Amino acid sequence: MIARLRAGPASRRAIPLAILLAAFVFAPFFVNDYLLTVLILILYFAYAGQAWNIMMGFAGQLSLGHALYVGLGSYVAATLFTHFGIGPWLGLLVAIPIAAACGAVIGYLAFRFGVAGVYFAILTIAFAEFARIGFDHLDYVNASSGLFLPVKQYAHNDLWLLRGDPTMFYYVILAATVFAFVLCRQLLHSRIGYFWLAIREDEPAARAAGINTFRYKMYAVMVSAAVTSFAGVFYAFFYNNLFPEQVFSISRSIEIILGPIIGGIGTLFGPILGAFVLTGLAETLNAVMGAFGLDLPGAKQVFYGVCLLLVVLALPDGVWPPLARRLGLSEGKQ
Amino acid sequence: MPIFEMPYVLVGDIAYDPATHDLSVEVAKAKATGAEALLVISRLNDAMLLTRELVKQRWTPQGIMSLGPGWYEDQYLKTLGRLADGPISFIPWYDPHKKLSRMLEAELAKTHPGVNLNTDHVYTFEALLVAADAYKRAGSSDPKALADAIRATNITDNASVGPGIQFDAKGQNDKVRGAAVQNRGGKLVTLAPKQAANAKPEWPMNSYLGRG
Amino acid sequence: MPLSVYLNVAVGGVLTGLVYGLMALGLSVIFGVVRVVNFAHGEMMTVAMYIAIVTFAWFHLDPLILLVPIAAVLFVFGYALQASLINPFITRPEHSQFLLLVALAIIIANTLLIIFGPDARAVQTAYAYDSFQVGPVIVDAAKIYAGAAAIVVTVALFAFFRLTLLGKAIRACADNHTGALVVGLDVERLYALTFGLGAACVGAAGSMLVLITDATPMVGPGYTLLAFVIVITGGLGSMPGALLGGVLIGVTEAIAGLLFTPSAKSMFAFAILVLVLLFRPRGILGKRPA
Amino acid sequence: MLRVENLDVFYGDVQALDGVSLDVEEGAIVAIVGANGAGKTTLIRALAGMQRELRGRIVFRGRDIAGWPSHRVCNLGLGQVAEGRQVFPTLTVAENLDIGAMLPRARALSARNRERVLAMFPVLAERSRQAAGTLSGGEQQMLAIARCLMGAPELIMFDEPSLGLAPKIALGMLETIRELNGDGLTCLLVEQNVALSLKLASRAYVLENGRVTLAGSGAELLADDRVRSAYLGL
Repeated sequence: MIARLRAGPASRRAIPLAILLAAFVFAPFFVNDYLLTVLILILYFAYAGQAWNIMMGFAGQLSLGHALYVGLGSYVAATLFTHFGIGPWLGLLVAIPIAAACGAVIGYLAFRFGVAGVYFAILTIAFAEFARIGFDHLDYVNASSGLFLPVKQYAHNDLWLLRGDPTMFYYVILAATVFAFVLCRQLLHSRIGYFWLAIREDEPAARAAGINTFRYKMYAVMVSAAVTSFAGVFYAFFYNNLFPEQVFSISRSIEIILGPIIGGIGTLFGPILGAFVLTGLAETLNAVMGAFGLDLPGAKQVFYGVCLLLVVLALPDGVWPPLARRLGLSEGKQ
Repeated sequence: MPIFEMPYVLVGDIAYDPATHDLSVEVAKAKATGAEALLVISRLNDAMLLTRELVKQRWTPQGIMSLGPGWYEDQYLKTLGRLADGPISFIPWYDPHKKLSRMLEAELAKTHPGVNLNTDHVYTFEALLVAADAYKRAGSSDPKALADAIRATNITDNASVGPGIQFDAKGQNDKVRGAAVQNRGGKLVTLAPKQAANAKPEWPMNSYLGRG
Repeated sequence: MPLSVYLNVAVGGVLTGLVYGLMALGLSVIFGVVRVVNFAHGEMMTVAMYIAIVTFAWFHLDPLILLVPIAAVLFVFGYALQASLINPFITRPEHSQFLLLVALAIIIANTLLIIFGPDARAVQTAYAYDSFQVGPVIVDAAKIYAGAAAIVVTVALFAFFRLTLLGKAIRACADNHTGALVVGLDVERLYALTFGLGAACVGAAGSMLVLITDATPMVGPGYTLLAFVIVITGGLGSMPGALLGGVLIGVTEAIAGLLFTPSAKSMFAFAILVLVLLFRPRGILGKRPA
Repeated sequence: MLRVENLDVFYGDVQALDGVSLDVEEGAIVAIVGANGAGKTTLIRALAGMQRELRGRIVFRGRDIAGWPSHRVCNLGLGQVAEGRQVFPTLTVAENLDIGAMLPRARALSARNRERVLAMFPVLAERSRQAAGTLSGGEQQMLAIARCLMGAPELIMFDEPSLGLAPKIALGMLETIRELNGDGLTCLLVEQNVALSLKLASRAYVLENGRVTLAGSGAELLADDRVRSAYLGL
């Protein structure tokens, strides 16, 4: 199986992947501000979706509360910045262990006490909600009034402090997405990745085969949480304002999850494709409805919901696996 | 909680979740403090929920003073009927004695009967007034001339409370004054400032019991 | 604070908790039998609330009378939903079901938004502002009616599952899916029936809830979450567990709101959920899997 | 009464049954013999409408029921006593029997059938208010048979009825099958106790790797060397 994965379509995938990457690298030279913002949004969801996919797609642990890690990342980095002037990259070094530790606490409580499946999923929501209300009362981060990052006109882009124009943010999130892709690929093709897949497919069997399923599930949660926390750091510095009501809300978690599910759970490319499909769909709907003068509140979301419904009915495994088969780019047996 | 030099004691401070559907605990807690008056900051839905709970828990404070939206909105007055009477809102408002205010009231009554004139209407109207006035003085639609004209605005014949419309260096209209407005019989009467007042405050407010 | 305040708040918490419990019961019944988590639960209840509001506005019918027809409407809705969309998803993985129901939830909530707009709506019954005074305790009349109706509906449902052949057949499906196929039960139809019954619970709860609170098109997710918390606390799949969970959460939130700041009261509901999951992962009255 | 022609069943890429054909005459006891994994349970599941991805014909009482859902198959009179008994553990014994009689064909006969099965298995009458999950293995097997009989079947498929039972009780179980057959019920029997089932059977089939490799009367197969060495250890 290892041989098939490595020698199989991987090399054939390299060329289209390189073309795609080149297209992304040069995109800012050809698009207007609006499209650039959309691309940033797509890459943001692609990144967060990949992070979530590590936990669900690889190790089979359904988290419906990933907004928790986004929120922690953004609040930690933003607090360090506003209170102590510490920049986002150092902030990330603090955010990662905090997010991973929170993931570890949730994982420990769930996996030690036999909370699994639906129960585990709802436990993750509960923790995200807990954080939402908690931060709503934390005066140190301005509670429900929200935390604002100082916005000034910058003469030039400051990558170290992550202050600057959208093009800079675009390249940052692009680099992060590529990083996440490479990380996921390495993880999936390593020992830990095989153990995760074994757990996802049949946990009792994996345990019977001598895999310490508790430990590897813990790894999955912690890695996923740590990777997700950067999405939060980026969010804080890109949008410059944080409200517990928004960053920790269930709808944030759902937004993160939809992409990988639509794209194809457990695949490497699915989360990225899913982010494209979803954000592209939402923006296209915006444009179309705008063009027809239909700005009825809710109408766009109804169409969006119908599209989701059609995708899940027509493509139970997501968009990517059948597309990959057709293009001869399958990721091998996973 | 900041402490101000006030001849009143703040007996309690209750924060609630704006997403909540039930404010019975909040009202029970407020009632238990034995407070004489209620100072509220809430939105429309919460204002209605709070009022309903006050009625159900049979507590009429001497007064309800609102520092936010909700309590004076038409939807509040319409939904609650006679139970809407009593609360006093401290908000930007129009001066009912001014000529323009009376004209606006009359016009609104003709085109949209049953709708009370409020700050949104008046401010929208005054924005148009400022624009029209600036255009007249600038004598052209040249952006720079218009902007200069707007900066030089000095309108005394307006509708909102205060001496008129004039902008300071930051572009704020510093002539605007706040007002106190009380709900009475589905209408809004102005209690303060003195020159805009068209009614005396009803204090303490009528008990909710027996209003039906 | 005087004891009567605690008593007042606790009684209110119990009554509201009963209505929430009824709503959660629907979720519990559906999961217990069909093994699908209804992520559109809150949205289905919002539909029920709006039906009650509109019918009241047009015909001035009391929501307590409307309870039966609204439950029936939601039953048909739930039955059709299961028979058409959800049955093919029974054997699909959880995330696939999740996506299906989230899509449904988005469609329902935003359709309501298009029709009714974002403003809160309520019904103004003759007794909307009534309350009863018993000694030091003042109880909201609407809450008493709603709580009583929740008990009646739950007892009726309980009787249905214990006494009727159809109810026993549904329990049999939940008990042993293979066994149900072996004896020739029409499992898909029974699933649809179950989803219909779960939806009817939500319908009944929704038509009672408009007595207590307002509706906006976007309240759904909050209620879905509340239903999750309640059923997992009480024990997913246990009928008395849902009511018990509802009351427990209702009272906890009320008392926590009184003792601490009310804005953080739902944190205590989550705290209870976490504690229950840790010490009794199947809920207070839940059974361990065989 | 039941005729199977060229039945193929696939699980994904794996073929579990390959061109299986067999005949069950009215009033007969037909035994299916084979090693574990030969496809016996798959065959029963396919006949019962619980495995519906298949090719070929399954004709029962003149109708091709291939691909029918199980509830329609059962209602035509093709009953099943499944492997592992499959009782409803939290329902009482009486409720289990109620469920058995829910088939439209059996509803009107419910009271009479209940009397019959309780007379046959008096222990079930004693335990009628007890949860089925608390019964012993033998009692659960009786309940499974009784529940099946409540559906007024004309042919019952037994899948490993004596599995996991003490030898004496297992013998009793096979005796029960013989009695039922004596009352006119047609039986299709899959049983680990090959010797006994061949003695009971009027006709038998040997299933190997999803194919029928041998067929004949029970006595013929008992005498067959291949059967004797492979399944009887002689």
